Amino acid sequence: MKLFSKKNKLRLAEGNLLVIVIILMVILSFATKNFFTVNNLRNLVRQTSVNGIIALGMTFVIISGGIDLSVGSIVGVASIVIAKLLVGGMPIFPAIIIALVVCGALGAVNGFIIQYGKVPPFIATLGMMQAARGIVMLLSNARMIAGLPKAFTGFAQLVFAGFPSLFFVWFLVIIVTFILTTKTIFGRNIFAYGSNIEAARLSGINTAAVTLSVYTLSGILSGLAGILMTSRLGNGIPTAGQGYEMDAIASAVVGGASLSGGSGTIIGTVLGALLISLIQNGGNLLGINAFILQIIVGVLIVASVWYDQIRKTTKS
Amino acid sequence: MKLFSKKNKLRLAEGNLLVIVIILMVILSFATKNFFTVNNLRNLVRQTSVNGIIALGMTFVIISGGIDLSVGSIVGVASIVIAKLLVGGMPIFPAIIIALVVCGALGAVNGFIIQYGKVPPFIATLGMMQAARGIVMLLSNARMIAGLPKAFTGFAQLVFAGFPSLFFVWFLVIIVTFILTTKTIFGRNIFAYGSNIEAARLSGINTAAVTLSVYTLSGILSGLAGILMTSRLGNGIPTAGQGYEMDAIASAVVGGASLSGGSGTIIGTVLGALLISLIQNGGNLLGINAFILQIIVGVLIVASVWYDQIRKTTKS
Amino acid sequence: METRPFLEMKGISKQFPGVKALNKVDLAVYPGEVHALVGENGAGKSTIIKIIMGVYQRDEGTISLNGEEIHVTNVIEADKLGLAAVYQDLTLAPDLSIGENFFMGQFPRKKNGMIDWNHVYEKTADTLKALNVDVNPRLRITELSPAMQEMVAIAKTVHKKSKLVIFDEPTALLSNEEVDILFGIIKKLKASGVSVVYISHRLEEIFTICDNVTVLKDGQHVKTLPVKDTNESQLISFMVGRSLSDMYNIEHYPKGDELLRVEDLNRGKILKDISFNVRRGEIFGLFGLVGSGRTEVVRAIYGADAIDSGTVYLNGQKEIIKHPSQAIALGIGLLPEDRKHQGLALSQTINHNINLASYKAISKFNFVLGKKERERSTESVKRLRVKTPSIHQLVGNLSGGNQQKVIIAKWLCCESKLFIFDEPTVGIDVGAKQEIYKLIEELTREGHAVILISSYLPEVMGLADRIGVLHEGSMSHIVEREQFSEETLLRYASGL
Amino acid sequence: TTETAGGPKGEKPYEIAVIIKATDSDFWQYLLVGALNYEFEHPDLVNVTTYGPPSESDIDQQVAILENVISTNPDAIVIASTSSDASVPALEQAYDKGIKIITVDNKVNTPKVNSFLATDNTLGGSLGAEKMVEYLKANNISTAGKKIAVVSAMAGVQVLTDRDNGFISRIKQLIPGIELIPTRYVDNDIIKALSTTEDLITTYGSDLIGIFADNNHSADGVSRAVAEQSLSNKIIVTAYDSDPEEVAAIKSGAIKAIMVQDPYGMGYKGVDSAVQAIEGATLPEYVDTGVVIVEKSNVNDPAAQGILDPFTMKKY
Ligand SMILES: Nc1ncnc2c1ncn2[C@@H]1O[C@H](COP(=O)(O)OP(=O)(O)OP(=O)(O)O)[C@@H](O)[C@H]1O
Ligand SMILES: Nc1ncnc2c1ncn2[C@@H]1O[C@H](COP(=O)(O)OP(=O)(O)OP(=O)(O)O)[C@@H](O)[C@H]1O
Ligand SMILES: [Mg+2]
Ligand SMILES: [Mg+2]
Repeated sequence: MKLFSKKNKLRLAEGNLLVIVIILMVILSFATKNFFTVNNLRNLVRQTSVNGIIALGMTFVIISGGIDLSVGSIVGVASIVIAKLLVGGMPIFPAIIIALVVCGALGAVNGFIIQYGKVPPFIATLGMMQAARGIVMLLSNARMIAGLPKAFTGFAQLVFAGFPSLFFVWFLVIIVTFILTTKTIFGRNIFAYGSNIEAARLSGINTAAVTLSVYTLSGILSGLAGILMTSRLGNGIPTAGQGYEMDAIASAVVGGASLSGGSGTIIGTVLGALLISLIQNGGNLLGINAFILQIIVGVLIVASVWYDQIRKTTKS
Repeated sequence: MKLFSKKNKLRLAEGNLLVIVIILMVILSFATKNFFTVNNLRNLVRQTSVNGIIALGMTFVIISGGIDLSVGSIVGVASIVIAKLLVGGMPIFPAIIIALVVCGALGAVNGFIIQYGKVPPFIATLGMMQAARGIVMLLSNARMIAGLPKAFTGFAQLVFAGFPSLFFVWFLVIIVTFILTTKTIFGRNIFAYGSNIEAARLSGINTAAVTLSVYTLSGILSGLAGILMTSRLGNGIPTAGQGYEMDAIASAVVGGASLSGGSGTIIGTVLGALLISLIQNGGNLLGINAFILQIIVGVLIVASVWYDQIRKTTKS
Repeated sequence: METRPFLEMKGISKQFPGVKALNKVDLAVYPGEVHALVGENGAGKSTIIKIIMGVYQRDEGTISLNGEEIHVTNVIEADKLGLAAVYQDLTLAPDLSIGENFFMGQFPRKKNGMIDWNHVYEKTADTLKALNVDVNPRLRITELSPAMQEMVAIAKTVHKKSKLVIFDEPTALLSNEEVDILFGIIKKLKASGVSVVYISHRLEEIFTICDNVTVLKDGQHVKTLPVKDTNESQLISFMVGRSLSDMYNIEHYPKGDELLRVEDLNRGKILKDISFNVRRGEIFGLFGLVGSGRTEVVRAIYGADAIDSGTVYLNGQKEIIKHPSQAIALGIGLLPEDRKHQGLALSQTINHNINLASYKAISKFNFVLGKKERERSTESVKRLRVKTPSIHQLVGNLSGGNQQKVIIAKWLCCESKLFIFDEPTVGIDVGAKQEIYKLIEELTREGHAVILISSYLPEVMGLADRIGVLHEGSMSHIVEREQFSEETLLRYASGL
Repeated sequence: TTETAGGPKGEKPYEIAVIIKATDSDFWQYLLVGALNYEFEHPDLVNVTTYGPPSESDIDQQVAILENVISTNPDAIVIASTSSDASVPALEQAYDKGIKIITVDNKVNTPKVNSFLATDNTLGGSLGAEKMVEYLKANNISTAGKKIAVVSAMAGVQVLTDRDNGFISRIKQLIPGIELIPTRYVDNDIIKALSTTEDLITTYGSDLIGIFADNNHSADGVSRAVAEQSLSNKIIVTAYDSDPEEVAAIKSGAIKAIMVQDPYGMGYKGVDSAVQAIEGATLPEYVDTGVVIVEKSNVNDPAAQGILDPFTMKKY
């Protein structure tokens, strides 16, 4: 099967990360008595899912050669919008839809500015990050919104078949995005676009549609993360999501996505998000000083990418 | 004078921004009674200088095609290191030197990781951002350091010939960086490197030296900004500089630097930094609601880049 | 000719991961000699150059200059030894001015240590003028046409007064006029005793300016012999390992109905009232000097650029094409002139690139049928004989000729009826060239139409049924095959 | 020489600027409610304008705002200064210009202040410790060999440090053998507070008997983790501040006691003091606005409502 060698190589790249994640897990299982317990693994999954979902949206943006700094603020928008709607008495399902539509629209605005204003993604989404946070504060008066219905806040607490509900949502998003990236024309087009936008255009790909859709998707997934977070915290939180853009970007890049576009995988991003949570969770379990832990997080992010680079060059 | 057409075009690009800045100043002069006062202009300059200096270091990094997310944390390092040294009784001058050397060394570490680890600048400096902040917190025990000598804290309050002392430092940095970028081989090598690293290498430019030096320079200038800020705020502040990377990047990009490398100017960055301060300053003078102001900042950053793009395309 | 070579390489080998790029290669270049280096794509020509210049380090073998063994580890050392090269991939910094590119890495300084800009621009202007290149040295590289960029790269290298100058496929992007300028330069170098290494896939150039020729095949030295003792077909058989019949000898099939008609196409000052038609089974050539607007014509038809006015008919039906996707739906395929920047997603696989423009046909509800996708790629790779270990290889890792084939495969998959080839054989070896010509022949046999743009006169003349000649954006003449002659075409192209 | 201000000095309504530490939290919004209520009640007497940086770590931004506000020549400034030293030069300048200065919440190191209204944060922290001990006893939780944790919203913020230190030193006095787990910091992010607390519970299990959270966001995360695992009576939580989620937690028992300051009072009395100062009254140097302890027993008292949620008192 010589024809498939390239595919195997791709799997190897994610394999590197998987190896790192597994090694870390094994170390933690021996170093702490509580790491490898159902309860902690459940926590780990729950702690990862919010960033995990945002990072998947970010992966699309990064594959397309862009970046989205506004995801954190959009998490805040979702939190306040859904809380306002629910407190205002709207049923849960339409409220979720409206919140997702609002977040998707903000993402679409990013895409619009990038596509038609030719504003670099970094700047367009930096502006949105500021503006959306301002809107959140204005909407909420910078105050928490309490009084959400139990039916809504209860969701995040549910456990099905031993897995927390948040995990199922994340898992669903993983499946959907995996299919999108690997099995659909849309996914193929994003890779082509990120690799060479001019070649994509000349091959008949509607590049404006790609730009708009990746940022919209990122907005919607950030919105979804914000809704889940709101369910989990039981309140609409105006500061929700601050700084999340960095974790999401780090997850995707540690997972093998390249900021110059054209590469990145869903599984890689999932592993990247897991790695980052794992360091935090492990650090807490080991009782490491918070500041030293912060240093370790920084060093490990760099180290894992460095290691991956070494593997890449010695392999090829 | 056909020979000079290119030069004039460059000046035009900065001219756009200058026009925006001037229009905004005129509007503010009419809209508020206090904008055009010696005192306020003095404040404006003082408020811009810290970000202004960091943004100049960032400009070198961006011209080289990189990005430096660690500048904010390095500001924090400078603040804590100099405060510790001064409180420990060291004379001012050597303390400044040591703080700058430490910050330059952190920048050099960024450069080293990027050059030899082939780690993308975004990730390398994101790691440094985390790690350096952790170091700051560890060094300071997350506490402000008070008791700095008056001779040191007094500096930022000084006014020479009507201008605040911070302005002179900033101005000096502007002059030096302007000369570096336009008149020296070092500066032009950075442009070549950022525009086409392979071409630079084949032309005999020592690319490793360029990588190391731009990040070191960025570290040193962030350190300088941190020292000035410490003098101004009268304390060593562990949280100093949080989020400054975004302002610095925005200043450079609004000023015409391209994140893909190879372009950017000192004057542009200075104007970019001024624009951002101006919006903030004007908003305060007008007594605009903080959240609305935040929205305006976001919108104006995007708008100014968009406008510049329109001018560019209609010009050529 | 002196007896001692200026540069002598013995037993040079170089291994890249998975590829033995060079295997015990010998090369000797004498002072005042123009030495040609030929071989198929991937034969190792550029690798030799980079080893001489210290970009790569050899695994084994010796290199000596004037009999003295040298170990060059970087470009600066090579420069000091008097070695200079124009590399195959343009190695200019696009955001910088011509002058800066000229002096990159070795700026002249004033007494105070600052760059002497006046010197930079005056010296650059002088050099350019001396080489007959008419351009303002303060322009940025991005503002120049590819041909002008190549001339700048050449001028940049030549003005250094080196003892050995290497040209790696300098003429790929040039038209006749500039080629003449280049040959003038080379002759001057030769006259002043400089050694020249000259690499090209256009074999007749070898016979125009070179003294000796070395043939490489699969990283191995095949033969070195004086140019006067050999001929094109012999060289080809050394390179390819078999002899090729007459390159341009393709079958011309009977023409069918009119497929495309263009009327009064206008776009600013670039296109003026362009009208022509193309019939099924026809090869319509577009010829003109660099910048005459050939590329613009086909991009306008293809919907890649907006036009001011003009009408396009396909099968007699009036069509308004505003986006490439519409052109594709109508059965038009474009192989752009700049394959790296416009034709291929280099960081993606062959499989992805081949199917890029035609996913609709192999999908259900927008889901790609992976098996069909792979089948199609595998089939195309076989049909076009793309040299690759796997359809999952990244296109960026292929040699130029094979990259070109991938783009052609892309349009074959679209079941295009009109194929537009803009400079299809740039940088491609003779073997691959002939394969592409055969392919064009095959397309016309199946009743497809082809528009062929080439700066390379023998190619258009050899293949086209008719040639539309462009001069400064207007198509002054359309010449029938019977009337083809170099002289007429060049005259029309110059607007005479 | 004291300049005479350009504004309508001494004419009603008085221009009063209120500067808070951060716009992103309920606490500071409460202060604004107090100040704006005063304006609403005395429309002919005062004209209140409010300002604040986005986050409490933006010290220099607050100084910039202060400088800009001084440029507008108000009659008085009411400021909650983030740093005790950073604002000194500007405040002294304003004072010399004849602008009345009322500081609230945080003491500023200069005598040129008309009055200072605040709570003692160290004291508040120690009250948190006392309450914790009280509830440990009430729930029959043995303290021998057990552990107590502090979850802090942010490293490097002075008032939080004061609260934590107040808590830590008092709890060590009250339970001599107690082991304090190294303080955890959560970036003022509720979800991080939640994850961190989950990890603390996983690590220390039944050894963990108490958690002190030093602001509302950290408290929200801590109480949610404790409630999710039904450990309300095994882990005693005391905390600072009030927001709807904290109040709900008090009612459910997930938090036993909260130390509530009187931000509303600081705002209302702050403006009132400013008016008195403008009109020439001599004010006390220090006014303690006090800490109210709210527990299940008094959470429903009508008197507590205004303190718990000053927005219920909002009049404008
Ligand atoms: N940096 C590299 N890493 C791996 N393989 C390489 C590298 N550079 C060249 N090769 C391989 O070495 C072989 C020789 O390449 P080279 O570029 O010297 O060919 P060439 O004769 O110049 O071909 P062309 O006519 O297409 O320019 C090819 O198989 C190529 O794929
Ligand atoms: N990127 C560009 N910037 C500015 N002008 C351009 C650019 N590309 C083409 N032009 C101009 O447009 C006109 C037509 O160019 P076009 O590329 O169509 O010519 P061509 O005949 O295809 O020549 P070439 O051999 O360069 O492909 C010329 O005047 C050329 O200078
Ligand atoms: Mg080559
Ligand atoms: Mg062309």
